[in-house]
Amino acid sequence: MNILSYLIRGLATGGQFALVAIGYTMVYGILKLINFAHGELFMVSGILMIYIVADFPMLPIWLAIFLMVVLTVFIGFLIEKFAYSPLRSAPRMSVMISAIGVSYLLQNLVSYVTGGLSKQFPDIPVIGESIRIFGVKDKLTVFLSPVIALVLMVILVWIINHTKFGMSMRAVSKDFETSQLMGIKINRVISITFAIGAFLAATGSILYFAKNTGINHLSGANPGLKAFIAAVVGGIGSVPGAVVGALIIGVVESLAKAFGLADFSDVISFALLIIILVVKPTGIFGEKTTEKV
Amino acid sequence: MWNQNKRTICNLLLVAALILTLVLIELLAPSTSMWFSVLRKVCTFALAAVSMNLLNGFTGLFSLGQAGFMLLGAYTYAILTIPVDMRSNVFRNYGDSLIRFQMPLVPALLLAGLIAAFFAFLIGLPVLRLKSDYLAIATLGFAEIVRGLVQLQNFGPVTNGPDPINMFTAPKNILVYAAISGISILIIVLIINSTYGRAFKAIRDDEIAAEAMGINLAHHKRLSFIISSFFCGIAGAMMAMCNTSVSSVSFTSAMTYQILLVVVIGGIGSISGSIIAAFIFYASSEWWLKFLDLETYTDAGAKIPLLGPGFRMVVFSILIMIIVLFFRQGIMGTREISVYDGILRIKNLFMKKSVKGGVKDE
Amino acid sequence: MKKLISVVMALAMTMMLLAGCGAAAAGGGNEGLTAYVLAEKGDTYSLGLANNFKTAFEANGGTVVMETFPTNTTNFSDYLQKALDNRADVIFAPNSTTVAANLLANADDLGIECPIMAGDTWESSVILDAVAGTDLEVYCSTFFDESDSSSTSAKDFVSGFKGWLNANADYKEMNGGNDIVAAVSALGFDAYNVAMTAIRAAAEEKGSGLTSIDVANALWATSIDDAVTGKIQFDQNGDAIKDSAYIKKAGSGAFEFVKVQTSPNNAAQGKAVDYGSATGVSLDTANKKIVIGVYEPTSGNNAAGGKQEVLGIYYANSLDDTITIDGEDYKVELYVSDNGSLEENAVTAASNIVGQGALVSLGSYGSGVSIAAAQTFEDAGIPAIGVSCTNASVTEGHNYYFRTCFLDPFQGSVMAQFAWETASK
Amino acid sequence: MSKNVLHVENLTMQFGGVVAVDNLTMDVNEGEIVALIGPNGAGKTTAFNAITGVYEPTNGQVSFAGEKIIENHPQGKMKKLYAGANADMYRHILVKTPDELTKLGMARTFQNIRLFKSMTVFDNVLTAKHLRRTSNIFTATLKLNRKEEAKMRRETEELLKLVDLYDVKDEIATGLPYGKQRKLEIARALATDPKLLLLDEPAAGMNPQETEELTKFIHYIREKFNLTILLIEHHMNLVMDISDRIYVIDFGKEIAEGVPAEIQSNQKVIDAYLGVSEDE
Repeated sequence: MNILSYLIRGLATGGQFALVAIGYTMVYGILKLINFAHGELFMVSGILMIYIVADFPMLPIWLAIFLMVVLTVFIGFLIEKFAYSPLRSAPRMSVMISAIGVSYLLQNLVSYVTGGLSKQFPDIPVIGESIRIFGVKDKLTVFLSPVIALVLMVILVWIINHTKFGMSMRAVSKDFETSQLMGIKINRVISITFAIGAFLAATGSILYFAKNTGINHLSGANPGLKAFIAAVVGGIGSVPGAVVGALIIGVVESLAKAFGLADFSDVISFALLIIILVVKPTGIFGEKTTEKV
Repeated sequence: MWNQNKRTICNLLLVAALILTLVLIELLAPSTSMWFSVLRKVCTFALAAVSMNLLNGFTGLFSLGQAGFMLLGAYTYAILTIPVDMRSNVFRNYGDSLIRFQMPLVPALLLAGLIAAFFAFLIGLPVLRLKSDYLAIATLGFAEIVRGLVQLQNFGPVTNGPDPINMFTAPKNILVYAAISGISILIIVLIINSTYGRAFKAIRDDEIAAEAMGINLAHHKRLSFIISSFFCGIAGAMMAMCNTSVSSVSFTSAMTYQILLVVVIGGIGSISGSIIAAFIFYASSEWWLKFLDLETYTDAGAKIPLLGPGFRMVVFSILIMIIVLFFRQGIMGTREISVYDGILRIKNLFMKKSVKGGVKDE
Repeated sequence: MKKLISVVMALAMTMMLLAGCGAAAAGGGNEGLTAYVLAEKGDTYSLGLANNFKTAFEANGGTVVMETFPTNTTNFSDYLQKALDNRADVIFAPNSTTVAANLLANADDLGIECPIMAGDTWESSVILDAVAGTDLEVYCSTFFDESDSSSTSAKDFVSGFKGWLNANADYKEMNGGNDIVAAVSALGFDAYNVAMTAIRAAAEEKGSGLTSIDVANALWATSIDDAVTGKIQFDQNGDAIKDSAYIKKAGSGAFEFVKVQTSPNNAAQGKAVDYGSATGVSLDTANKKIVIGVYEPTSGNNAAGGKQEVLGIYYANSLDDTITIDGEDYKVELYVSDNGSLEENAVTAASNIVGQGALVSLGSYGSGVSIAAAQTFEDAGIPAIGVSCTNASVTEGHNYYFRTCFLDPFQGSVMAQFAWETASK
Repeated sequence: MSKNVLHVENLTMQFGGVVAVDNLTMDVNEGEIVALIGPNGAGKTTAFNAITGVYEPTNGQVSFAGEKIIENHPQGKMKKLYAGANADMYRHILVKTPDELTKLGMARTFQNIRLFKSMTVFDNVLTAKHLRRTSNIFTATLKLNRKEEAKMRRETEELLKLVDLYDVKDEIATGLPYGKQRKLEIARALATDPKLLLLDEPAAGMNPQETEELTKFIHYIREKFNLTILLIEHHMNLVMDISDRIYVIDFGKEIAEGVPAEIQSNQKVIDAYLGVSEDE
């Protein structure tokens, strides 16, 4: 058995999920909202890419990618504006329900537009090339994904810890009202957070769909769920946590399949989730909070 | 006190009117009418929504495990009520069924609820310590695990593996569904109005204060979770009945979200709201809006734009978003339907003499 | 943190242990051919066909490694790696086209060289798109071959259907944007004609007093020799008596016919069952119309196949939409009810057809939804003609369900036989 | 000397490296009104929460009416970090949850009012009667506990009449004016039949007139219900008026104890409060 190939592919899946997981974790960190629509955004960005390339065949691929990323960020921004920001003062459950509604809407919309057919993601140069490393043959994206995820994580952590914007982000996540009093434009901070999340989802979708090229309206459900589990396992609210969690989930799932537990692969990640929640509810990197009485 | 009695009488009249309507539909509607399948589904999901409401709306525990408990109930019921001579046929891929007897409907229903409640008891111990979102995730995970396990071929002789189960007892009469659902909902209402119901609401309103008032959080949360799961299991059994076949693939998180949306549309914390919403939700999505899925041509032969497969769900999800965003309270908020108050309001509105008898307030 | 580490350790240990068992099990019997079978968890069609294939392949003396994946899986590399690890000579993956789109892309990445085979669902433009530009060797079994020149009805159908598709942009779009004739379209076409024949036969006998029960009775006696997909006659289960499957290979832009794989089927035409006192649906003499229900997934996972089936039915309806009963013309109208590829929608979707007063229902693509709707049609006394639902449970025990295609046990053994032959070369 | 109701011994509460309550020892005897005062951030509320089971204290012991209710000693990471005294004095770990303490007869109110916000005034109080129930979920659902339910309702009505809230009994609790909400919170605590009532800043946010009324009210309920009362308060007037004894803490440590007159003249207390402006 070639354990290495499972390990590499597990890390790759983990890396791709990590980019989605960061989106979950950042939105949760700032709004305490599980953005159920994030997986769907991931899927929509893949679908967008297909339509852009199909409808504007004269566009060079890098421009198509750029256009897709911009559109995805814009959609992420719109979702926040229309579905979440009106509910800023509403109970958390309402916002979560709104998120479920958005994901329902996106899925149905894509299903209507594509007619429920699986569409093929266009060939992406470079990362779509097939290579062989350590005897493992696969697309370059597989080997690159974990690296890209780690690099983006480092950049993001730096932004959060060392820039003015990062500081206001941390402030908003700690206390809405106080940061507003301190002159932070919280709506802007939240919008930018969503934009970053959408950007990462778009990046992740290129890496992911360059390999798993068939996309239909349900393609976001599984990566979304897994990325979300990853975010919780890593400690929701923590960016490095999301990445570590995603890598763990990716590797565990791959190894499970390697060891003949394929029939249980869906059960395993959820079991891991529940074990983590019970043992350490705030995840590996999560902070413990005490309620003020 | 007198007002209270009047209210009760009015509400009883409303229930009687509802029952009468159902009886009339059952007797008079042509057998091919959509009323039957829609009302069966409405009864089922009204109970599912009310049981979710007990947990989410009245106890403030955000659980998303409904699909899992419904699956347990549906499978328990279906497996237990297949006639003995049909068993080898249904379980043909796995030799034969391990269970060699058939249960009557009512005990099977109760057992469906009990199995779901038992699992709720088991996972309630660790999971209910978790706070809001984490609880939601953990229960969601539980539901997925249950589905993942039931689908395994290894359990074939018991669960029929991934293959659907059919041939079990599935009554057609909508009054049966109304009775099961009605009695269950009545019990839930009685619980909510009892001293335990007040304790649940206290936990929802303020956990810390509730604990300081001597309410044992762990005990009461678990109680609510178990009760809710019990009725969820029964709703699952009803779903098996109205679908005449059970397949584990139906019990996805999408189903939980659907139930949640019903609760939200009806109003979180309103029993009558959940029931009305279940009716509107399923009647429109499966019946009234069905025409949106059909490619329709005008008499002149021109195609009406947009209509086509999948369009119904788009319209439907937009409607849901509108409700979630602009009518956050849902249809009923936390209020309950009261015919008496309705009459009073109408009276005040027109300042005329009250109209006697069946004014419906919906 | 310590607890966490111990949990992870425990998990790892369990896996190691299980891996040990797995490796030991895989070690034995590497003599003959090995097939890797991959089915979707919880999918009746996929698992049923996979199991049938497994049984037949093992009966030949081969080794089968079978695994399942959860619904909505999009990355199949790890599963395919398993096939490589086991040195599979053939991969059998009877899944939906949605799965295939990714599975084939992943197979190409891993450099899979052995043939990949599947059942009837894979005869779709989705597969052609996925195979385009790769070296993959992909086969599927199907009900019909458009280049089959031996039968005139098939030839007429193919040219007629292509012309019809090309004349209508909407329909072409529904077909996946091309004019490839899918086998399910041909089956849909046949199913419609079977229904029409049965209604005419019932009308002959009962005149305007005919009910859907009479149609059901007539179906048992129906025999069409020159149907597009070959002779159609129902056996005692209500299944069309089929003895051959067409094997095709996905080439560039089209499916290439490989061979006809036959397996004797000695079933005799069934006798009408006793429908007792069921009343069924009567003919709509007031509006002078006959409704035929079309119970198909036009959305959801199986939408692609569902729509192609609907197209075949539409086309048949465009050629023949009037039945004369007692000297009066009745217009045949189709009522399409979308089951969304979901079992839980089956009953209401079928009830919608019942509510429209249909005399007979066609469909569905997908076995799970067909099984789930069987009881509803039975209760209403409406015969249903399954078009391409191949799972045995669809007709078994359901006296109102018929079907025009072959069954999974047949298809599974045919494919196992073909796989054996191909891999032995 | 009258019977001891609450005995707090060497109570220490440490968060990370911060010692919020440091080796606090205090006694409350039957029938007394005892106040716990101190400047802002002195650790009063933390002590309160440790006594009522909301927080697990790091070290120390608490007994209620002679029964030990809380005992703890530093464990795990805290073993190294612990900065308080008497680390080796206690061996057992016993932390009763707030609901168990309420059952024993300790009831409390909160600094920031915590009423059941969706419930009426009547239901707020009625809910507090839940803990003395004898019914179980089945008898309660099937209304077999009718007698008990009637009794609970009757007692609630009586209590509401006593505290002068009967006329607003059907209003939503959070719709009441502030002073009445305070009163309702106390009434709700009384509904649990406590021996010891713990009031966390009952006069916070009240004007002098309301404070005076509150003083009367506390006296009144003490007589009426035979209560022992422990309270935290900022309002010096109220504290001096009402208390039999006062404990003063600063930076978590007890700095003085005595009758109001002694405290008023205690130099340490004056120092502790000096420099702390009135409006803070």
